[in-house]
Amino acid sequence: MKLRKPVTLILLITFFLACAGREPTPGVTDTEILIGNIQDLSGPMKELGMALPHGSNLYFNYINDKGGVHGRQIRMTMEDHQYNPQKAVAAAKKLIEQDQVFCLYQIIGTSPCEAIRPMLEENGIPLVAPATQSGTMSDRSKTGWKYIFHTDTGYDKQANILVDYAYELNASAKVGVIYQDDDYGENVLEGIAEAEARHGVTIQKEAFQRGATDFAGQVMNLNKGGATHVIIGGIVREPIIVMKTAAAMGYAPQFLGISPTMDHRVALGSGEAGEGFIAANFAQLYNSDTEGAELYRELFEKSGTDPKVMGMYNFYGFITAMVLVEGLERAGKRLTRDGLIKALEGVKGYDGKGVFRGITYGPNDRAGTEAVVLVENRGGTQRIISDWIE
Amino acid sequence: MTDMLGGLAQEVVSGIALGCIYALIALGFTLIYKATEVVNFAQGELMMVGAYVNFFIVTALLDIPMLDGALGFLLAFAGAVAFAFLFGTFLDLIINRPLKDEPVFSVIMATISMAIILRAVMALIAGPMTRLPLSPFGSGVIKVGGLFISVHDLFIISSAIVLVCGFYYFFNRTKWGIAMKATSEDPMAASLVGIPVKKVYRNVWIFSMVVATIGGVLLAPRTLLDTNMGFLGLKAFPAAVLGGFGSVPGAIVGGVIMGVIETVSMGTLSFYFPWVKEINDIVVWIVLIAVLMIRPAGILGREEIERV
Amino acid sequence: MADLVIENLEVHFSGVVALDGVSLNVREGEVFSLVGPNGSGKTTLFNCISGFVTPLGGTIDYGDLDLLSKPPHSIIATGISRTFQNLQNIPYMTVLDNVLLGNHSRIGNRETVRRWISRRQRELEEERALEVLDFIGLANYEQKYLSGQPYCIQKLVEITRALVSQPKLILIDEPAAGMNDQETMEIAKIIGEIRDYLGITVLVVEHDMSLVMAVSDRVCVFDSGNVITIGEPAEVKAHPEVISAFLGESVVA
Amino acid sequence: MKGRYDEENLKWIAPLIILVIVLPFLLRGATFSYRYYLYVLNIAGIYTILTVGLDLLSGYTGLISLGHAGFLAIGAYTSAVLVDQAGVPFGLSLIVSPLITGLFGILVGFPALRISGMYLGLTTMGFGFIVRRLIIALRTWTEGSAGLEVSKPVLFGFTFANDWHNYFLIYLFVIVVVVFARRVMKSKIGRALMAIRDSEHAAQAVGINLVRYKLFAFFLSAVLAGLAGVLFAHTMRFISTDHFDILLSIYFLIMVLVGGVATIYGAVLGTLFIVLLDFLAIPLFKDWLASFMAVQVADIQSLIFGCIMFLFIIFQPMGLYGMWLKMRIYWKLFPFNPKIKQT
Repeated sequence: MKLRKPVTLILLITFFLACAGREPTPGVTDTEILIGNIQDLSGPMKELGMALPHGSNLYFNYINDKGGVHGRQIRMTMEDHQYNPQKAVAAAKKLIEQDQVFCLYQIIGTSPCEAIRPMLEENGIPLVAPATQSGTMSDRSKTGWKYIFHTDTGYDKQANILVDYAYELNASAKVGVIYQDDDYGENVLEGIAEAEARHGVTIQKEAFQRGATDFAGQVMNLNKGGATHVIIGGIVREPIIVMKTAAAMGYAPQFLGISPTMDHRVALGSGEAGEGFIAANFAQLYNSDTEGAELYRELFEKSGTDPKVMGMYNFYGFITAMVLVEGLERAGKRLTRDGLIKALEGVKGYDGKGVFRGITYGPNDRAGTEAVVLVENRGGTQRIISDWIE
Repeated sequence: MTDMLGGLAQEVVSGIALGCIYALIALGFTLIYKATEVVNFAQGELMMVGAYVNFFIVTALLDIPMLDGALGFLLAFAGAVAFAFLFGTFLDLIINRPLKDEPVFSVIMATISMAIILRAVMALIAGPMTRLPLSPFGSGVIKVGGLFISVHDLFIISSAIVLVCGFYYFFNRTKWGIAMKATSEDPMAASLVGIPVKKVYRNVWIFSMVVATIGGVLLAPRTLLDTNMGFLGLKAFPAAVLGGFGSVPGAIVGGVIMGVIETVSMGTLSFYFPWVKEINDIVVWIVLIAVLMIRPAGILGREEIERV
Repeated sequence: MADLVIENLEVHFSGVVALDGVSLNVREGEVFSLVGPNGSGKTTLFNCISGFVTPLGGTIDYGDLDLLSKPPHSIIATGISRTFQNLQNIPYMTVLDNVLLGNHSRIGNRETVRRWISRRQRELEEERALEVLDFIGLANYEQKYLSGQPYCIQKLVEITRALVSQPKLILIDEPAAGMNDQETMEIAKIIGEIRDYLGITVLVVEHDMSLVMAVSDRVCVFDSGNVITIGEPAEVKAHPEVISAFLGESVVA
Repeated sequence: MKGRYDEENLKWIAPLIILVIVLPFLLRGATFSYRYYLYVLNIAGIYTILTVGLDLLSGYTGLISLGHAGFLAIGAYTSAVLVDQAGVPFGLSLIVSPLITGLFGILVGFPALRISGMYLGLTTMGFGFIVRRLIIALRTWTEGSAGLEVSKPVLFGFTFANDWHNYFLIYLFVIVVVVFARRVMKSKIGRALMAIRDSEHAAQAVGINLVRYKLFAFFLSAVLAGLAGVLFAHTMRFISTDHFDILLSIYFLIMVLVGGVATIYGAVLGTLFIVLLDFLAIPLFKDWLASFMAVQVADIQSLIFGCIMFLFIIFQPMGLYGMWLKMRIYWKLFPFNPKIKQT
């Protein structure tokens, strides 16, 4: 109660300052908040480029129908970067300069996000929930770290947890990893190296190129190396082909996957070969009985979209939208970019209607959640088989 | 030691299967290059189009009770090939005809833009989702003396061999094939001796589209179907060059060499020599450059000698 | 004493004998013609002189210089330039640029840089080229792109390009091929002028006997890589072996 | 000597340079999002430096390169490592890094002495992949595929802090490179390179040393690509292997062709055309399209790009510069003889 006076005073001062010709916050009007999203809409990851924003829009529309955030409707405008960092920067400039968005949201891919770091700092514009699980997103030694609010558990942490889990399953396990030879894989390897040091073992590592369609050599090697547990750092196609190739060679280790392999189409596409595949995920499943997932399914059905779109990636777009909306709610009626940053820093243990373990930010903390659950494929469907693991 | 040899043998088998995929695409490159000296950068995309057309027909036929099995697949395949005929004609009409007097370079650029267009159009029609086509040959695996090979791969290998032999026979024994060869040597002289050069060009585009469709249909279950599948064309390109651009047997020789090198260097080589891991995705390129330094026109290619 | 002396030149192409111990010498200041049927080795001899073909045996000396020890691009520095049987022009350059190309060996690095800086230097260079173009009679063509020009113009441009480097010996390969009588006579006139006004030795390969007879000081007759006879035009015309071999009655008196 | 076309074109250079200088001010006056346009122009400028070099190699000399993104990457990474890790000043790196890239150019040039045409295109494409692999392997300096943050350019104590500053830095080099390249290509060297392209025999007969000139073409082309790379690294301020994709090399060749092969202005026009089309026109057009079409606009975006390219090549195979030349002749003769004169 004691605080009320200074707060009113500050509010009054800011009000007068605002009247004295202060520019309004870009992208914010009395009725609308404009946010910018850059997706890969026609490049190698365009599959995600459609699913993620669709999911986000489900939630934004839901909020808008309820009257919006502090009376403002959320509108999302999109650009395409084709997984090219340079196009990402151009698109970000366009969003900031031309479209005058309030904040950036959900930009996909590690290198595109890394490439726009200098811009974030220059413009003081926050980027909420970049759609990459790379641990480097919350690295505080990098330019513009202050403006990036990462929601997901890093690939490095996931890899670390998966190695632990493998040893938990079988103390004499021999772990191997097959990873994508790019920034994603690099981050996975960081986690692996950490786990190696902790367990005092060497883990067999096999790389493949982004876009590869044949993994015979790598799978052969894992077989020869006698790996009993194989961690797959791929997206959708890679785990399917890896598991099928292994099955064709009569090699049957326990496959474990980093969260991007968590799509239900991996379960569908790999068929028998993918039976028993366990993947990590940083959130509850879209078909779980949490409040958030129920809301998602309800909204999805109402939207009348092709049911094939429903799935983990679509749901991922949905849940990160919840985080952004939470931040906007907290930032209050008078919305500024700094205000959003402050508000997000105040988020502690936000569980997104039971979907997350708890998203926590602080003045020096941008990591979001750090826990995963494990999901298993059985008979073409996925179910959660563990509690939250940190 | 036996372990290593066993592994190597398995990798060679897998490599041959992979190489035959490259060979199927390389064959498409070769056919067009042979007659028109154009490198068709859209070859991978043609394959993608063929695979999608086949997939669409299969999906449509799934609803008809009689046609949801092998018969349906055959029908869909026939449909895709029929489409390939039309589409090949169409490509010849819009790429080859208007540019027939322009430098080859322009035609190559036209094929690059055609690749962009085909990818975009297919994405508009099919959407961005990866499709999961099922192999018409099931997921069976044959085991011969410790070596595994899937039935599907066997079909890929045999169709590559059949196609290459067929085209080899065609170019060397049949009237039309020889006419095509003559056209590639000297279109002017060919038209003077009564070879309908325009028709030859059109047929070449049709053939290459048909080969691409066959390749695409066989490939889709193995690599899954999305509109970026065409980038595999960029990997088959070195295979075609290694064998000798414009040489039909060269396509399969180059393809298989590429496939085996790739698999073995990713496999056994990386396993026993860890430093190979650092370079295993460029081993094929190093081999290719080395071969070209010794034989500038590829293994089975002919060097052209210019008269002064 | 810059005579071109060729001795015992022998060239084989994968078993086929192209030149079989050819010896001849070209004296300074004369027009020397090589005649003979297709495939008799005339162009091969040219290619040996200009370094494109390395012979199996024999020597080619120009003055004191051993030409065989030189790579093709150094030949021009010895004062020998050439034209080609099949046109070897740069179609997407103007006539003037094609001619300036012939100047290549005469411009050192320092002069190249000087020409980048000074417009006057460039103009001087162009004026010289224009003079030669004028000499050949192509002054009106300097700005035209070579592609699409008639064959005879292209042939003349090639000769101009060979001349502009101010050679002492010029090798002209079939200048009159594919030309009508009037154009052939034009070329004959030009060849004569090259010798008379520029003082350049000319070695020419030609099928057209009217041209050969009109301009040559001496004629050498080739057949299947062998020299049948060398002599003045009238002598050669009367040589029985030559007549029986291939000249026959087609000789235009 | 009146009427020599290169002297005639001099008339255009001064107004063009003035336009280049004035343009950012005009943009700032005209639109509040000028920095976005400047950024796109900066990319176009950097690419122009490279495509001019590519034109020297592939257009003039006829040695097709599908690996120029590799040279761009070498220039960029060399400079980033030199400046940020070895403490070399940016000004020095502007000279040293392109030269180092030039040495790589000579290295790649050696196969070109034997290999030609598409075979060479493929060899250079292989080079592009090898460079990518090299960057990842040297992760001690390059941070592998994670990408590298690069410092801002500092020249004579002045820091080029934003797109506005960078614009002038980049376009200074663009002007120098274009003027220099035009001069070189109109001299003995340019003629020699074109002679090599069209007839190696004629080239040798007039005294051109094929080995030296082919390697020189590769060297010069790589130096320009390296220069572009240095500017790229320090003005984009983040480089990763994703920037230097194989597709980028193909795009560079497209730029050269669209502009018109073997004309320096063509390379400039082609690059501007493609970059502006790709980065500016289509995104803006897409917004307009999206306002009344509820479709997946991204695919339409690349569809439009592909179609424009395709139609352009079909209807204007001589390239933009050829089109410009035709137009100029047309306007010159306009009142008297509207029929285009054949040259």
